[in-house]
Amino acid sequence: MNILTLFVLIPVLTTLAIGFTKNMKQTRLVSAVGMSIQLILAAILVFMYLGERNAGNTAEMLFTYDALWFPSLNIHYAIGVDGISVAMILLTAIVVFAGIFASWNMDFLSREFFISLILLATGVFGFFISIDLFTMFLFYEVAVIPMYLLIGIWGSGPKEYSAMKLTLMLMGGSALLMVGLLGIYFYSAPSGGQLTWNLLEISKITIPIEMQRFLFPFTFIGFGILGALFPFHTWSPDGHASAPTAVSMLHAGVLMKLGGYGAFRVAIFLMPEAAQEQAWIFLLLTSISVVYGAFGAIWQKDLKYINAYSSVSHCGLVLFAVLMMNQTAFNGAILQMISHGLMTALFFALIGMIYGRTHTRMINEMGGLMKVMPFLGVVYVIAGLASLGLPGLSGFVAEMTIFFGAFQHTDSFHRILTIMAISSIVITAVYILRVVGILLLGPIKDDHYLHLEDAKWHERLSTVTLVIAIAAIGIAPLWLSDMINVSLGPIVDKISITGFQFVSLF
Amino acid sequence: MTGTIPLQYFLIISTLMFFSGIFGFLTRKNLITMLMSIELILNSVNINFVAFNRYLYPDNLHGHFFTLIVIAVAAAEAAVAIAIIINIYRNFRSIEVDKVDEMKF
Amino acid sequence: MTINDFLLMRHEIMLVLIALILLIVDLNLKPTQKPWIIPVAMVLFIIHIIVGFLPAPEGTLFGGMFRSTPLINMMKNVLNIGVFIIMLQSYTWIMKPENREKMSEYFVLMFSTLAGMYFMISSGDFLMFYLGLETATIPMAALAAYTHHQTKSAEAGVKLILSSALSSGILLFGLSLIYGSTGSIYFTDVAASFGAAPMQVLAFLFFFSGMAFKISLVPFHLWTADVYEGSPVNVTSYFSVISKGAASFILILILYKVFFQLIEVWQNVLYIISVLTMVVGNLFALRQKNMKRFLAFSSIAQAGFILLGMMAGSQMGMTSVIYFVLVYIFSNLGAFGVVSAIEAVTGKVEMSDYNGLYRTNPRLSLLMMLAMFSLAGIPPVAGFFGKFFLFTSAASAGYYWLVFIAVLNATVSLYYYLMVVKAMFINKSDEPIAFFRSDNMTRAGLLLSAVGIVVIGFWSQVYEMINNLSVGLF
Amino acid sequence: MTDYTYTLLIPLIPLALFLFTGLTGHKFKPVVSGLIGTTGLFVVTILSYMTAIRYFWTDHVEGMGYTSLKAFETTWIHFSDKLTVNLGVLIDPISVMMLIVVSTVSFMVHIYSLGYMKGEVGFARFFSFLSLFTFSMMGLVLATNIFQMYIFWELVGVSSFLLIGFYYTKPSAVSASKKAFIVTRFADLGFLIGILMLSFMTDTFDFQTLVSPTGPAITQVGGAAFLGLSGITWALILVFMGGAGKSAMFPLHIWLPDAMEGPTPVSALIHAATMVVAGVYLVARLFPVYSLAAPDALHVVAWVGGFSSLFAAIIACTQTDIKRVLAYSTMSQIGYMMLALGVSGYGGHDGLGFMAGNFHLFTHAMFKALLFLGAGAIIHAVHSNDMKDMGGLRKYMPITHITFLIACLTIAGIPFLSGFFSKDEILTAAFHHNMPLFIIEFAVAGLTAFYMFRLYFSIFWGKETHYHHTPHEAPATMTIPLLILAFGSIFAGYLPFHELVTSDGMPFEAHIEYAVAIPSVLIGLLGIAIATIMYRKQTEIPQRLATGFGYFYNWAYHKFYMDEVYLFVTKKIIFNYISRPVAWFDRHIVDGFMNLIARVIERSAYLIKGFQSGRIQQYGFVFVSGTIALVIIFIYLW
Repeated sequence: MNILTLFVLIPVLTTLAIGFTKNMKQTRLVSAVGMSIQLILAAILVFMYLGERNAGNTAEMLFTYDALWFPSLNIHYAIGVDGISVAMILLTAIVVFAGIFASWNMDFLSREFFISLILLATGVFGFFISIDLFTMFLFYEVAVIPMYLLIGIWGSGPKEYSAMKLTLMLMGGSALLMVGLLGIYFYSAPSGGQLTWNLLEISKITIPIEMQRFLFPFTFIGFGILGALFPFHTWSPDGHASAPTAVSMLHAGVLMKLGGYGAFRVAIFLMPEAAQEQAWIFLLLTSISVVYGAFGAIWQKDLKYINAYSSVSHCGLVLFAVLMMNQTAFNGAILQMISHGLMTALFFALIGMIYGRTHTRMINEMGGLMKVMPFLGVVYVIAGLASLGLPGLSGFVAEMTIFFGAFQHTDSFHRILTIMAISSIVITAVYILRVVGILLLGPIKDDHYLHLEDAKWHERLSTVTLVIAIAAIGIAPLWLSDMINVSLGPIVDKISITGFQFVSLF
Repeated sequence: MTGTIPLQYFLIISTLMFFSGIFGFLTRKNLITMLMSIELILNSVNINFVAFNRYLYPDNLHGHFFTLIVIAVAAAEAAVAIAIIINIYRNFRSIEVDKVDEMKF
Repeated sequence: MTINDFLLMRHEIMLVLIALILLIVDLNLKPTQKPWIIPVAMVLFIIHIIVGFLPAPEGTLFGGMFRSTPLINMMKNVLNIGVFIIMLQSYTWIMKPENREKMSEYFVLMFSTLAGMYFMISSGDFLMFYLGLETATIPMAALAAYTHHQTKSAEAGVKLILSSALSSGILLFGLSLIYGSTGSIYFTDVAASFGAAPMQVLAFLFFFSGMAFKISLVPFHLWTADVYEGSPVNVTSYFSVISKGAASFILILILYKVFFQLIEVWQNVLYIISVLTMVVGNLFALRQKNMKRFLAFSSIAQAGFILLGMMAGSQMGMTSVIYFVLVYIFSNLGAFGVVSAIEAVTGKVEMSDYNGLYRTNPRLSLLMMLAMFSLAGIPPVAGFFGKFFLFTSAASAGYYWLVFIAVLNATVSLYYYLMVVKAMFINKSDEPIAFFRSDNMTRAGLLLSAVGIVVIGFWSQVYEMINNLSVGLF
Repeated sequence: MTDYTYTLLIPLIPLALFLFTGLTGHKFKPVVSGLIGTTGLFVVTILSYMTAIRYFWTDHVEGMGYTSLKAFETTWIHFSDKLTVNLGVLIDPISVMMLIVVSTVSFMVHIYSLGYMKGEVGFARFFSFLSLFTFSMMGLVLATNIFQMYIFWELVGVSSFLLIGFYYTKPSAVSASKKAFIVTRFADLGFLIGILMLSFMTDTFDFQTLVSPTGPAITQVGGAAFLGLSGITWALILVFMGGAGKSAMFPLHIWLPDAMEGPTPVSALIHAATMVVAGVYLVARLFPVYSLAAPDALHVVAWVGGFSSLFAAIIACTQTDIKRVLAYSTMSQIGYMMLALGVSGYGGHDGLGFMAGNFHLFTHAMFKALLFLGAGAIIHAVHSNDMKDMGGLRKYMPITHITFLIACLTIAGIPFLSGFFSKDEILTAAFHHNMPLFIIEFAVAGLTAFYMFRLYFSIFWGKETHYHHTPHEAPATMTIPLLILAFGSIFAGYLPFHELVTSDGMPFEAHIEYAVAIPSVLIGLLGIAIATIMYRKQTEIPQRLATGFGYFYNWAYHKFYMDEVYLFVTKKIIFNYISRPVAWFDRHIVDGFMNLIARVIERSAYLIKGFQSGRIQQYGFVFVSGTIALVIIFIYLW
């Protein structure tokens, strides 16, 4: 039994097990157990992976397993991981684990809730392990659809509207994606021979350039919509605002990462020439969304909206780095995905916990919470510092790597955009401190906040897990970035052998 | 006597019948009349078949067979149609086609 | 006739026999014993299905008027399964007192239309094709008007019979021109001597619009919604699944076998028509409040997707179309099954009646959700695979923009499918449909379709089998 | 060369203290964590002094220059195959000097806080933050490469943020901390970009490589010229921007006065002695690069420093909040240091300014910490920051009085006190290299003496305010540090800096130039005299002067309206004119477009519903016209 298959199998089995549970207690117990196993498994996978690498295994993908599924279309169930996907899997496992505990008291239709939550996770895990474009796409949509029910049933506010909007926009994205993938498939063997969906095999050939010009935008935007690419990001604020805690955590934490990962793994990796030609368009868009999201966040009143916009900004940074197309920037992009996944999940968890106590998310209705709930307050500050890029926390490492990667382009076009992106860290500081100042510090706004109690054990567990992860990456990033770097090697080679130069405006 | 009347005449006639049948189907208000215009269409087809067969492909009889079948089927169709129309009359107390628009949009 | 001949046209013979037997049995039954018809019909039909799966030889009868190949045989098997599910699902409805005494007619009519379709599918020349077509259509009108005391049903009947008469008239005119231009009505001869002369294009277009009427493609679809709404639910599901499926089978067969010279033309025709069909079907479906009407329009939109597969003009296209129809049968029957079960018990067909259904009838709602997702093409249920392969074959012919339009339409369709899910799972209701247990027959039918929806997608052997059979075409 | 690895403990002990008291502080009695912290700092101080003595004397071979050495280094992350970030410990004259400064002051402040913060809520939190700060500052000081410096630079910033906002229920404190963080953050933006450019041009972060006269930064002055300045110059100017932010140079100084919202020990530690001089330290670190590769950047440093010192001194004369006066005087003194570096040359006696700057940094740390702690004691006694509420305190709190006086004399540059020596060196350097700046500084010397004694007199002499409860001398925990620091500020000046801390590590001869020293002393005395006249007794002169200067006085009193300018930029421009439109645009245009699509689809669905009229003949008509349309398209149009 291939270890990677377990990553899909365990969640599925968990959902089945949940189907037989009687009440909320059993349900949450079962799902907690299942996801803890998943987390342990992810940790094991990391060690196995590093072990293999240290043993000198230089294959591009490890633990590969390949089963022919639809022979006539050459569709395989092909799985395998490299450092990047291992990192993403670890991230997912952590966030899901934290999410389960964050929604510990979900008493309304709890069985259905946990089932759909874990289904979503299944899709994400499957997406990260698969190296066959078809299965990748399949898992991608599996991950997207449960969102509708999760938001629509357990959400708050204009939940039907947000859920529908989110689902339709993401499905519109997958519409673009499908065209892109089909195109890639039918040009996966330009010199005759068997067409294939397999990432690695396609990466060995070069898709005809005029085809790339046509397909790249489809693929990139298709993934970009999930990655909150300006101007296709508007599903994210509403969706996050209406979603229940755990769902926002998973969605911003891992689901949006599917976009960045796919854009990198499929769009850039398979169509580097077109990417290099068209990069400047998308660079403009992404650098806009970096600054724009940050500025948008300054004005918001609703905690979730603030965080949603900051997600737009940070995910914009991911795509921005991906488009810079050099090893450092790629590394930064991956690190940024991970760090943003962790800290935004932490944010949403905290927001959910605060909301559960104060029953409002409007920052101007709250104040001085630090005094009544010090634990949550402190953790919130830590999350804030992480997201404004404080050294010692994950955000800093990622952003710095991205900036150093982006700065390697000497033409003024890239320089200007890079400096734009860098300047976002100040704006980030502004809105983070604004929130911290209004929400946590200062005198207590409302007297009946005085008898609110601090975090419960499960809330502490869920948040502390994330905090530890964030700090671990922030303090000792070397192992992670090296793990990613090694896997980036072949990708960068594939991209750099193409003799194109960046098309720049200046 | 073949050749005295060229094929085109038949075709013109049949085409005229065909379109007048369609015209009738689209304009007449009485269900029975509409059925009759359908018959008109079918007969134009029959003329086509027979004429083609007789003039162009005298050595086989596909056209004739087809015509016979069409006539038979037309009869069956008419039977069922009229039965349904009677049923309509029972339900609507009229066989005006415009009355029959309970379900729309 | 030899056993081989029987094997060649076993479906048709069996069906005709079953119909006759049922009539005879019906004659000798007192009104109180009428329900005996059902087991008889069931048993006979099961036998029929089993026989259908016997090894299928390839050959022709009646001097090429009738032909059968493993592929065709398999199409018929697919349809058989669908019909069987429908029979199961219609149990509650048919047992209603007002339908009891004429329940045999229901089966007889259904079987005779089915026989007609089978003749149509395995027709080797246009005469047999036309015969099959009419044999399929005329009883169908009777089925539509089955509950003749209801005005809606009567209206449905008259609308169907008249417009189908018109369409077959036009189709016939096309046939006559084909005959005039080629001198033969045998598919093989026609295919051999058929070019792209204006008259032949004209003939083809007339013929095509006749067929488009059957598959209810825009703008030849207008009868669909009314007939679907007016007819009894199970008849509606029969229309929307079986007759549509059969019609698409025969259309793709004829397009590939007879009009292959015209491929340039009909690919473009299909391009236009499919875009129209998807868009208009979706736009109409958006507004519908009545479940039957809603499903009618959704099935119109689905027909638009089927065309994408046909356009490939290759083995892949053939495979994807058959596979999609199979998937579509299960998905749509799942949906119709739920609708008919609910209508038979409570008589409610409005979408608003489904509010809060999940609280009272979780199983039904889950099946409905599966069916909706499958129709919308959401993984991991079968619909996703069906749609994906259709798009794949369309893309294989280079129609990337068409695929794009299609997927966008799929997104729009997702909207209204989700509206149903929303009604059942999210909306609150003051008086939701009370909990009820339908009888075992219906439940078996629902179960079958549910299994189909879930399994067929992952079970790649199905697709591969179809694919291997479609080889025979070229 | 012997082993200095143990210096790793100097930053690590405070880190351990921070984690320990931070996580478990609330478990046991507050004072415990205070004592733990103080003892920990004691150890650190011992280590620092040991290091200094070993480095400067025991391990030092006579006649040789002081070389920099890496006591420890480890890889933190690889940015690319060329750029690697290390964390390590760098030992060289300035870092050792800073070790002394930081550990001493920090230790003093710890002791002092034991008394000052007694009974405050969050006593443990306070000490853990102090340890955090000490850790970050040590890391900054000992950084082996510029990126490590940036890392700890940020950490220092955040710990200052935490300490300023220590009274987090007080809105003014919160906003002050926010302001401090954001302004410095903005400056750090420049720093970061500077680092990016520098590392891009030189492919290294490492200080030793950067500053070595044969290093890439200096030999190949890379980077395309932009606006007439070379790339390296721009890089260094941007780096200096970061330094200016931390060191509160004009125009990035506005956070410093507000930062006085923090507890007074914090002001003494962070905003007087250690963190604020980080900018000076940064420039000193990169000094060879500045002076050899980018003299233009060095001029910028000099002028910014000079102007800030004047600007601050003028404002200081008008403030009435004693901590703010001290804050501005800090700013002015740092201006001195910057200027000293700015006018310095590289190597030998040219490097006088470099030496003087560091020297002044050292002495200033002593007496300014002393002043702040003294002010703390006074506030502790009077419960007010405003000198209007004070007067005649000398008889109530003698020790404070004496130490404060010493400090004032020191800063006024009275001979034989430490301030005299360092300031004199600076003036000499300026005198030799840049006459206009010398004149400015000369004036500032007078101003300094004036406002310091204005402060002194209006606190300890002047009118006899009667206090509702008689103020009393501070407890021993607070007075002992005062005495120690007073000792430091008297005798620190006798250290042979010109032998220890020089631009190229080589000792050189420095002697007092009377041509500079005497006038500066005189103007200092003059300033004192004026202050004595005006403030020793209650007089009308200040009032009349204020009205006499009129507008100018008001401007100075309102700090030349800098805060208002900043407020305008942030509140008005960013919030109202950028952020709000962006939010609106996002909701109404971008999102509106998405909703528009949906609405269009829905509308069209209603528009076309007429086709389904329910009438058979209309259906037939559509059917036939459809067929005909196809025929037309494919027979005639194709």
